[in-house]
Amino acid sequence: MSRRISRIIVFSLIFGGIACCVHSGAALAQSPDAAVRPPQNVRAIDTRGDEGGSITVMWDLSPDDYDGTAEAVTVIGYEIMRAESPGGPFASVGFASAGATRFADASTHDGTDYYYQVTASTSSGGPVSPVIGPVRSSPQWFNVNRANVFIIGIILSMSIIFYIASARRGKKLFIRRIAGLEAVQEAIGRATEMGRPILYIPGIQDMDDVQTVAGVTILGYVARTIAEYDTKIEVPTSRSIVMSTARETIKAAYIAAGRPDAYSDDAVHYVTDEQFGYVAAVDGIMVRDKPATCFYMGAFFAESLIMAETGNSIGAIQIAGTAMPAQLPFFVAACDYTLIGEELFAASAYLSNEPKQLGSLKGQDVGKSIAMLAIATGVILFTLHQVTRVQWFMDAGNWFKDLFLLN
Amino acid sequence: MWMDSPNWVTFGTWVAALLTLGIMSFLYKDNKVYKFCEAVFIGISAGYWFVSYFWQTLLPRLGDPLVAGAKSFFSGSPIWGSLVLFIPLGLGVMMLLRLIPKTGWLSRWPLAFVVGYTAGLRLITFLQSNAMTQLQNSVQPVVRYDAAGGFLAWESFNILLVTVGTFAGLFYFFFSKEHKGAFGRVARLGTWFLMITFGAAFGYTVMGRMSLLIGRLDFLLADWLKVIG
Amino acid sequence: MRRQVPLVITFIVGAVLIIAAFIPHHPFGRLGENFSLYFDIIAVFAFLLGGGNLVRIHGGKFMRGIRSSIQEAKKGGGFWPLKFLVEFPFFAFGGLEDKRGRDWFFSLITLLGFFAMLYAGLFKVGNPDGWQGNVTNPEALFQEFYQSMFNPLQATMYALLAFFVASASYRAFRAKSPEATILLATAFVILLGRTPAGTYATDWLPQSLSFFHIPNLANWIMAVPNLAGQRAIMIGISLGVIAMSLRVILGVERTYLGADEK
Amino acid sequence: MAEPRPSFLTRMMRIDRRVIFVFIGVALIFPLFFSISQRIQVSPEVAMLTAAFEKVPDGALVLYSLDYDPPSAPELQPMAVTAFKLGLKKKFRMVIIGLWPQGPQQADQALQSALRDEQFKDLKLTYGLDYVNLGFQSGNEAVIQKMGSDIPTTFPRDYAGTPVAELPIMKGIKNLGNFDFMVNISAGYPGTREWVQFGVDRFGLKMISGSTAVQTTEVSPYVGRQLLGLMGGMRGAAEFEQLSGFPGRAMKFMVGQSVAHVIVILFIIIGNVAYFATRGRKE
Repeated sequence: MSRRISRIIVFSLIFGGIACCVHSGAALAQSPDAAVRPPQNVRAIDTRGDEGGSITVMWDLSPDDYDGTAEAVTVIGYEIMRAESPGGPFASVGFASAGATRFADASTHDGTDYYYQVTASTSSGGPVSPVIGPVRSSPQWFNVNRANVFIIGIILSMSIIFYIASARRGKKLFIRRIAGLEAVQEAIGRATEMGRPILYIPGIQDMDDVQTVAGVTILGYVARTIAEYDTKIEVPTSRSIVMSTARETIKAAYIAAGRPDAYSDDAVHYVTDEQFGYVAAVDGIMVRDKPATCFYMGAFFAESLIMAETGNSIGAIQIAGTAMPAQLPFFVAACDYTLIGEELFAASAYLSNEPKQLGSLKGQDVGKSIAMLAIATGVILFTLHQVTRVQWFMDAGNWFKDLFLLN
Repeated sequence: MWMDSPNWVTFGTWVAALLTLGIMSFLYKDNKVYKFCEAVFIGISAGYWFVSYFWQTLLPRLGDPLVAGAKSFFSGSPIWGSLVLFIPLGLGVMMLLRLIPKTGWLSRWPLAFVVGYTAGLRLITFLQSNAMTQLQNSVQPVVRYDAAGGFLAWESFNILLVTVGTFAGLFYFFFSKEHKGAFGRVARLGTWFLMITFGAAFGYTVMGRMSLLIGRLDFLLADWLKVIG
Repeated sequence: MRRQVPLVITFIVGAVLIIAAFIPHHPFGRLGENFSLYFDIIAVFAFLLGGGNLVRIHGGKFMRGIRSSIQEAKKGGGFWPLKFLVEFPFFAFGGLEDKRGRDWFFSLITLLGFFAMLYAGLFKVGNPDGWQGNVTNPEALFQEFYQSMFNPLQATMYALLAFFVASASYRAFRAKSPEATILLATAFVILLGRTPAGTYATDWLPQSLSFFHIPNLANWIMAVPNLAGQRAIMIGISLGVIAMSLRVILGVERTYLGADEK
Repeated sequence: MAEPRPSFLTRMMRIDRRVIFVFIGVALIFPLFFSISQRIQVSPEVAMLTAAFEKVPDGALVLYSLDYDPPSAPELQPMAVTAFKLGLKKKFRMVIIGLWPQGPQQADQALQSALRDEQFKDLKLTYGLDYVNLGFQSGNEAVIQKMGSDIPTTFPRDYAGTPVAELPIMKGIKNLGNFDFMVNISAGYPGTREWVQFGVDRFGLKMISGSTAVQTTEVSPYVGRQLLGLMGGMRGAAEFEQLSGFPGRAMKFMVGQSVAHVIVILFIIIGNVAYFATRGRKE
């Protein structure tokens, strides 16, 4: 819908522009190369959905636009000229290559009147379009280009918030068992029996990666069990903020388990920010301390397999979880249990066993249902068009598909 | 400069080669040489990153603007833009208050900021680039005809397979439904698709990993031992 | 109070950032950028904690180690510094055994490396442009360290993957269950498809069966079933992230904030 | 305990992994001593990529973002070298940046080795006019976002410290919209995914990507609308070298890689044969 409005705006601007600029047709005569024609139908509008300071200039290609084959003199690009009065002086504000039909002049001052013309550049100068204007740039309070993101975001968020709220009110929810998380208890128990430590790796990214946040929250629940079992946990981190957060988390877990005295900051230590330096150290810890259980929860890159293979060689039980699609195969291959993508983010809610947290899992399911429904709708519309050749299905399908378009 | 002398270059190559071999010795078993390389690695890499943060983030992003702001203030025409930098400066200092037991609780403020920032930012980026883009790419007809109107059975089948596979995979991720009966069978199909994805990624990766080692071997043989051209 | 303020901060920062994504107007338009800068700055301060932790751990190990080694050397009388020097490998490296407390020399190495790098980098030692020089100038000592030590260590550690990927595939790819068989079969076809062997092995197939030419089959797997799995994973992740973020912003998930010390 | 000596197959079931290590090592070292070439079948993504390159007009303004560090260089450096060779051949005006600290350095090395090619022996390349290396900026995807609005403030100085205002090539470059084409060579985060999310999706960059083999599956869904082509790993690099007519290092390394592949395949077969042969006995 917003698209249509913008079209109307564009058209009115075009006609306005042409109407106010007919007098400058003389500019055409300046053309040094009679064979080349200027860009057509030049128009300029305030760039939509921006913070101001930008005007978008648009045009239709010169009929002599370079098409990649022609040998003759062709337009190799468009020079965008700007002035603060219709009579000039015009100065270049940018260059767009052949085939381009728009240029965002991001050097405007809001509220100033600007006039534009576009030169079709050839190797030797080029013809100039009529002057258009005035145009002003201004900032907007809502980015209409992203209205669809806003709406879809609201729908998905609301479905999650709804179930958090309804679970908080005491509605019982069923959550299936997740094998990797059921195994956490057993894995900690095993380490306790063997009298060996537990190694917990919260990924190698900083706290600005949401997977690290997931990893640290899972650590909170794992540490609670560890505190109850009175087992030793070791958390080497590759980022300082993660170190601080992990300490807070584990400390809280020990307090919650009623054993604040058993907590020591030494459980969490910083190694190095360097990915492979960190891995070198973790491998060292593994072969020397021989942990009975290794957890890998967070964002991982290539080091995933180095750690998982070393962990495997010392016979540790390994539970991994990551949302890095490229690393999942290695964890699946080398670990006993792997939380795949979404399961990583669900894990802390699952382990917490708090109704409102579990409610958000139900909300996620509803989100998936909506996603599937959306795919199905679009697929059906387009398929109907293919089968029946009724144009309406195509239009409806395209409209629907554009809902997910990022501008 | 002295560092450009051939001897120094050779020395650097030898150091690099010995460290390379030291790390590789871990493949046989843990040993003192590996431990030595590990210690070197941890030390210099931690130092390296701190130096990088210092020169490339702290000074240009915080130090310089603050100094410029202070200069403008004392020169009589203050520019207030840099004032906002007192927020991260304050949060950064709060972070350090952990070192003092009494004020340690204040360090949760920057942590709260960091986590809030991550949650807000990632919610939007993942919504856009994972959810919306994938949905958009998934919307396509499962029946295809060519320009002349002939039915494209193979293309149609492939698109149908992608659509079915995506659905089945999503079924697997359902948390609030027991994987039983018909639902369970679809979810199982979903795991098969996931397994294909993992198998494919794994198989595809082997090549890249080999090339890394080739790079190291190339260094040892060509740059260090000079036995190959 | 102590617990409420952080929750409020998280809520405000997260919520404002989400809303700001749709407001181009100043000051919201660049909020994401600015916050990311704040994060970077906080991270540098936090590094003082991390680096401090590193120095404390290894410094402590070193001090304890050298003290106990000297005590050991003093045992049984005699001129202990000489004994210390002679048995240095045993005291400092633990000899052939791996005894705790006998590996303090490695901690010393870590500390030396750390401070050498700080010294070379923070003071721009050997930088041809002096104080004004770029820290990444390849002529400076800092970059020399990087080139001759950091770089090979990093690259070799990474290269170990070539071996691990082989051992993992040997162990993991066994047809133990339907799922494992699918994993194995896919990996096998893709692996074959990446080698000339795969091309030759199926070249004899007639054109009508060109789909079963291994490279074609591999491309098909990548383009079709793999894509389906990837999409399911990516859509799932996005919902997981949205839910996780909301739980954090709304304060439903708060383990990371630690507990009250009453 | 007088256990019977385990059969050959049982022993094969649990080979010491170090045996596999030895095989892999030998397989990779051996071919380096010879120069053998092999036939490569070109994948559609690389064909698309080369075609996309060809379609860019000569003299176009092209952004090169090299987002990797030395460990990924064996795979990615040959790609960068070939991409620069094509850029030289087509007389692109090249703007180089890096989202990884070591990216710009890799770029310099790659450009130097591209210039050593016979074809460009007589080429005079002027820094600041034909190409510029703007260096590294910290901030990951935020750098891309900033470049979307204003490049000169994102990169006020080039790699060597010269203010960008003094560089003729930077005249008229305001933001990402000014580039006709973009080459991204990436080893992970930040890299192709971020460029797609923040550059292509928001500013309409026309982009191709060279990725490590691992990253390839992750970014391959973008091929089509968001990526004009993709080359993955050393094989992708070799295909690119072959298609663009600049045979180089990647094609040589491919041999060792292929042999190692065959070894991995053989071990998988051995493992399965042993598994099936011994399974009945154990139960």
